[in-house]
Amino acid sequence: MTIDVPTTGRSLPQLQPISFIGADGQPTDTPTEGLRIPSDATLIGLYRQMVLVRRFEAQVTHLTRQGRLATYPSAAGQEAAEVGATTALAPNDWLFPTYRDSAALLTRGVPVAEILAAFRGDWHCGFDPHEYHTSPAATPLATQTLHATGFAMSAKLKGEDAATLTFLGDGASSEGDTHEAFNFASVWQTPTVFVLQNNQYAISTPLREQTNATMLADRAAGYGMPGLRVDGNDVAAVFAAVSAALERGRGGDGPTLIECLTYRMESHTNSDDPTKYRDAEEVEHWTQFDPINRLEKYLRSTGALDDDGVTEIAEAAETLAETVRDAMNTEAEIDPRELFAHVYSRPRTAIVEQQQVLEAELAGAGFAAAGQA
Amino acid sequence: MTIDVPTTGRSLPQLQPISFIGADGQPTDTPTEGLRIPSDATLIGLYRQMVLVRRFEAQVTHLTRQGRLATYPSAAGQEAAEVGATTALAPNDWLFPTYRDSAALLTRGVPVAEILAAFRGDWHCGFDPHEYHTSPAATPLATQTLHATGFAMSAKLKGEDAATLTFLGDGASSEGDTHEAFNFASVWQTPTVFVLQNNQYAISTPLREQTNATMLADRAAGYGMPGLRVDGNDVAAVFAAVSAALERGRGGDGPTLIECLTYRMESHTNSDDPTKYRDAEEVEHWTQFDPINRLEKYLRSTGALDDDGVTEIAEAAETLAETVRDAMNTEAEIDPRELFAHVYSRPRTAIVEQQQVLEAELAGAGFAAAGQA
Amino acid sequence: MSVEAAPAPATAPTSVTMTKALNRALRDCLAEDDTVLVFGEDVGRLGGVFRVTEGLRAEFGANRVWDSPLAESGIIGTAIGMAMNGMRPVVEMQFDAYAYPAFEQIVSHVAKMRNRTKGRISLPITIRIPYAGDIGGVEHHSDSSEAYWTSTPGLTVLTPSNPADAYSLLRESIASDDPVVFMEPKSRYWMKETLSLPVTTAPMDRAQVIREGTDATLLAYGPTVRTALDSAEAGAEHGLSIEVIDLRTLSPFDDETVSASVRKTSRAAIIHEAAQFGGYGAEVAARLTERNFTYLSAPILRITGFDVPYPSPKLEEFYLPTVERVLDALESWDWEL
Amino acid sequence: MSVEAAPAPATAPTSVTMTKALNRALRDCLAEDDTVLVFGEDVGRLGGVFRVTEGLRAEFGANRVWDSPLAESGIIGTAIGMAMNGMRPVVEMQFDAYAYPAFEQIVSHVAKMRNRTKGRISLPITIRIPYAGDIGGVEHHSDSSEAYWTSTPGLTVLTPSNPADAYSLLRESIASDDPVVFMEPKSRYWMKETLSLPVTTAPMDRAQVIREGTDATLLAYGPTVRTALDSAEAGAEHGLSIEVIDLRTLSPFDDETVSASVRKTSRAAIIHEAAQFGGYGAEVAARLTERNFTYLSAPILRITGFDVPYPSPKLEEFYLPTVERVLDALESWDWEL
Ligand SMILES: Cc1ncc(C[n+]2csc(CCOP(=O)(O)OP(=O)(O)O)c2C)c(N)n1
Ligand SMILES: Cc1ncc(C[n+]2csc(CCOP(=O)(O)OP(=O)(O)O)c2C)c(N)n1
Ligand SMILES: [Mg+2]
Ligand SMILES: [Mg+2]
Repeated sequence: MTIDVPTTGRSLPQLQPISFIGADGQPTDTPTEGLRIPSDATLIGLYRQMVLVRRFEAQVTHLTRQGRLATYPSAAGQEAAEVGATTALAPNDWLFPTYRDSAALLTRGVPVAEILAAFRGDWHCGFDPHEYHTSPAATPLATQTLHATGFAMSAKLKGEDAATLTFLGDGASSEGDTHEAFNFASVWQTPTVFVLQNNQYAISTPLREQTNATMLADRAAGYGMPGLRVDGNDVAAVFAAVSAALERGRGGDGPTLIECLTYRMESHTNSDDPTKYRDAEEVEHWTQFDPINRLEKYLRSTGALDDDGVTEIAEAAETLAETVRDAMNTEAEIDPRELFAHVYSRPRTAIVEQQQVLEAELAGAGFAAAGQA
Repeated sequence: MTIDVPTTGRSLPQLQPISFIGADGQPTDTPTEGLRIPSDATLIGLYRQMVLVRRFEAQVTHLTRQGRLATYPSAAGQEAAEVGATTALAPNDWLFPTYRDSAALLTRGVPVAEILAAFRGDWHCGFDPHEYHTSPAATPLATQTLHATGFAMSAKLKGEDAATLTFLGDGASSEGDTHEAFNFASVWQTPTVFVLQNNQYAISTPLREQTNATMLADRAAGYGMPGLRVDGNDVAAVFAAVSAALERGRGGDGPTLIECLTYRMESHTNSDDPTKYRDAEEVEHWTQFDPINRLEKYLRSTGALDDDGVTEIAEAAETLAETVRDAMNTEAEIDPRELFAHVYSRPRTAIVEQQQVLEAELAGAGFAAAGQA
Repeated sequence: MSVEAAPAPATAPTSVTMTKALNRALRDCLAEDDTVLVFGEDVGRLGGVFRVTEGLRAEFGANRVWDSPLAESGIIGTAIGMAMNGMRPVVEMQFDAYAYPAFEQIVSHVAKMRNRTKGRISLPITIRIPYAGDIGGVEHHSDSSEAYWTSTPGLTVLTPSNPADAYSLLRESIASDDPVVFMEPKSRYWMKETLSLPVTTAPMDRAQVIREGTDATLLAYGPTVRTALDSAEAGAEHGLSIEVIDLRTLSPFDDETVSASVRKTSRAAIIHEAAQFGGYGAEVAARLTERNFTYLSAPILRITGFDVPYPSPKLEEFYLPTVERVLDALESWDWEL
Repeated sequence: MSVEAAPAPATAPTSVTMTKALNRALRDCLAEDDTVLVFGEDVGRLGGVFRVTEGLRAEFGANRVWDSPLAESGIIGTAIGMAMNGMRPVVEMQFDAYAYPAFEQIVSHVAKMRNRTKGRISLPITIRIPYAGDIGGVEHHSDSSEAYWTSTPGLTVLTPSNPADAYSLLRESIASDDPVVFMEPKSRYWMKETLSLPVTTAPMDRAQVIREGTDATLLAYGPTVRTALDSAEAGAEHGLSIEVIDLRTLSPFDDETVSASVRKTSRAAIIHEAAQFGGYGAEVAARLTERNFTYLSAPILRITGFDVPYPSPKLEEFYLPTVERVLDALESWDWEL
């Protein structure tokens, strides 16, 4: 039978997650598929950003409990995946984040108040996507994987030197859109990197009820796309794998799926009660794999980091926390008429009329107001 | 890292399609994954049914060109997949076919007029699904894969000794529903067999623009589900593989994906013009892999079939063709009031009123009729 | 499968939230009919993000109540297969914008299977959808999607506004041989009522006059029933006698009850959270006008959300139809008091 | 990317089908603006199952016009990403029931991205959807899905009824910075008109009075415009002077043009193929009544398909609104001729 199908890249990822720095802060001897550990300078930067991000998550979670934000999904525990992947992006690349990825937005340079506008309830997306080359964080699961694929396709068609990176969760991997994105990206050979943060839970649903596969990275083979399983708590491994994948993409070799094994240390959002579905021991168990501790140990062992460095970074984190508090204690000015301002690029008469209804209400001109007077 | 995921069944299917009887009618030496060639008695039955099916498809296509049917998608060339898979079903199993699978319906025992009712435009589904343990043929692509999965799940929950089989195409494999069905079936370990008829085209779109994978069966690994690639024009291989997969399912070992490599010899439907997207040589090329010729050669070589047998079966096929002609030359009685009869199980006042509107129109009681009188 | 006789013990009247009433309805259905299955995202261990399925997995086991993989089309599609095999699946779409991935399965199959098969296959599926806003939800968590379902022939669409109806209508949905889209108003989930369960309220195809009046009729459903009642109360202070109808069932529409009221009062308005253009209120206004034109002394008004996407929490109060907006609308009528 | 100056050469008047007009519009847009991309199922080599994209791949190459994998959510989702990057994708949903798998992408993203980002990201996507029946199509090939799109804020919904509008409106859609659901009436695809292309008809937010009259107004769009005109003709034989309006744009609704007509005639009916309950006609009837109540001498009527799933070919003629059904409806008005 002569059927014309590609026969390249047909293999399953290695079982052992790629890792440079073990949970004990020591170099591992895991095979790393030709990837190289980032320089100490890069690692210091990643360390610093992870510390900032962790402080950020803690501060926002705290403010949310105090009622300053409507809701907040923290990525505490997932700093290596968030920071490692996002830092690998070039400025021209585009990021397609989800609701879980405020840490990535922070890493991308989006100002705190603009990141949190959505969770405080000011506006759906608080920042200018064009300014940060970053899409609004998607809430409908997996939908953004297709946006990232389409964006990358157009970059390829236009000959732009840009790749796209999208985050998705283990839960989102079950959605049809994820499949369609993997397939479109691979058929079109778009420069797209799918960073699947496998944090073991989709709200309360554990991984083993989400998939029967050995690993989610095994999906890649079915699309003729390279797939990697990475220790998602080793920022060195995440950064190296994502950098290489972005490079591959920009070089015209198509998409990559990178599964980052990690763990959601906090509840799903502040309104979740994780005691219903997982026990404290499991969470405790994962503290030993902490991404920041291990990198600190490692960098101290190479001499790249010392007490002063750690202190300086911790102080920067406190400054950031203060910025967060300030930002959340300053109310945003929101004009109710903006309800109508951005729906269409051209004015619609019927919407102008509705705006007038609201303006009359606000002016207290109505029957109700008259009655109350 | 201790993460609780299954580690079974992690391999990619063998590259060479499983096949017992080669295109030349000789036994092959392809590895067959522990499957065994069906008995001559079974093969004769399969041969007979393939001949009937081919005559059926030819007759219906002919009648469609004459305008007796609104549209018709023929599975000519795919008889081995249609017949091999369907024959493997036990009476208690359920079949979930698509628009392309009239041959399967015929094999399942659905009367000709009831199969063709949908294409003649009499009613959406012409047969009683419960009577034939066969779902209405699905037109929205891939949706039926989920129905087959859910049905199998309930059979499992009820402790029924039944499996489900669903057909899908290479095109349909790109839909999100296919992914969700593979995943649900494997997580729930339902007795479901997915028979993917890879006939190289989705209307005009060739396989290489549908997937970048080496083969569609490679998808299975990503779900922790066994996947097989079968010579879809070798009915012995299809029957053996599907029988084993159904057995596996009924035994509690979950779903299987079976990719049948085959070719759509006819146009997509009668309104399609395949010269726009494939050349005559390609079609010609595939005639050498014909499923019926090779089996006839093989059975003659084993002595199981002779001229008399072939003639008898050819005559049965002519009788079937006559049945088809008779059925399509008899107009079905359709009462326009049935428009309203089956939408809900309980009457709705507003629909009763609408029925009265139609009845008045039919009685010629309206203004228009008055005007014409 | 047999139906087990496990009659639900009646409870003494207690204060019951809507979530609790829904939970009890599911429990009683699971106990009485072993073809009832409950599955969806996080409905098992967690008991659902709104706790509507709390405790059910523990009581009935993971073969009756379980967490599915995260895929809404998968949930509805597999429910279809189960229903074809004689089961009565009750599935949850976690928030109503998250029913959209299942749109094709709902519209092309759930709604059409019975008609397609000449009544040979019914699909007794209940699709529970928490909907509407006023809970400070972030984007996609406050949609009112009822118009998509009500404009699809083949679906029955219910929405309770109070705990008693929540219990009774959910039980009726699950017992129904036809598929039901059961829309639960999120902002009323924590509403309490003193009730003894089980309770049977009016049947599911009937609207209910919940306040009598003579000057005008306010029509509402789900989250806006409270708004309508408050508006009637406020209207009374202006000397207006306002009738309030809780529609309860959006499809079919109870023409009889509503038309009778409108003929009596000669004025009506429909209140809903969804945007106005093409919203459910359009059908209500159009059919009431068709059927009662000569009785009307004013057009049927629609007091609704604006024709914009549902806003973020800080702007909700300006978007949602308020008592004020209702009163302003009443004022627009040319009263001859 | 730059806009190439490749002005479309005007042709001498010839007989043009709607498919040809659409094809030419796509061609001219592709030639003039290299950010325009055309992709979808079978739109490349085959030129689409209705031949609307015929020849485009050959002329512009597979980097501008190509066949995508078979997945509608994938098509819309990737079009969103391309539009975010400055492109103007024109995608085809092969039949309208096959837009449903893309429902979430259309409703939750295409419609909302601009508002979500305070206008910073516009999505100039044109979603072409062949729709409606009367072509003897098997199940799912004859749906009229316009109500789903018109009840979604953020979308613009157009539907031409003739070749000239097909050309002009499609060009406007592609040029529009807002996403457009462009609904092509299948049964009119082969309708011919003598035209010289390019042609510019009325702008896309205007309805058009296509026959003047004084006794009543018939509103129609897409496939039912022909029915409305034929009914007006038949009405004339009964001594009725009937005005006919082709709505062209379903969202936004051209209140000005239509209300003016209704105020003049005092009676109106809307004709569409979709089921009545919750159909687009409900919005039309509701808003015309709100705005013109005192001018109406009869309720706005809806002459539509029945509230059942679209039937198979042999029953189409009983389901679809016919001239007869329109005339019966006219008769129901209490004429004082
Ligand atoms: C289409 C859709 N369905 C359901 C939801 C509700 N929901 C929000 S987060 C979530 C779990 C997601 O899990 P995962 O993808 O693993 O990401 P994580 O939250 O763990 O980062 C669910 C079900 C949603 N946002 N979108
Ligand atoms: C959801 C959906 N999208 C589009 C179509 C239109 N359509 C009908 S058949 C077909 C091609 C299907 O190809 P494949 O799955 O390979 O099956 P085959 O026709 O080759 O048997 C398409 C696009 C459809 N029926 N359903
Ligand atoms: Mg997760
Ligand atoms: Mg095919």
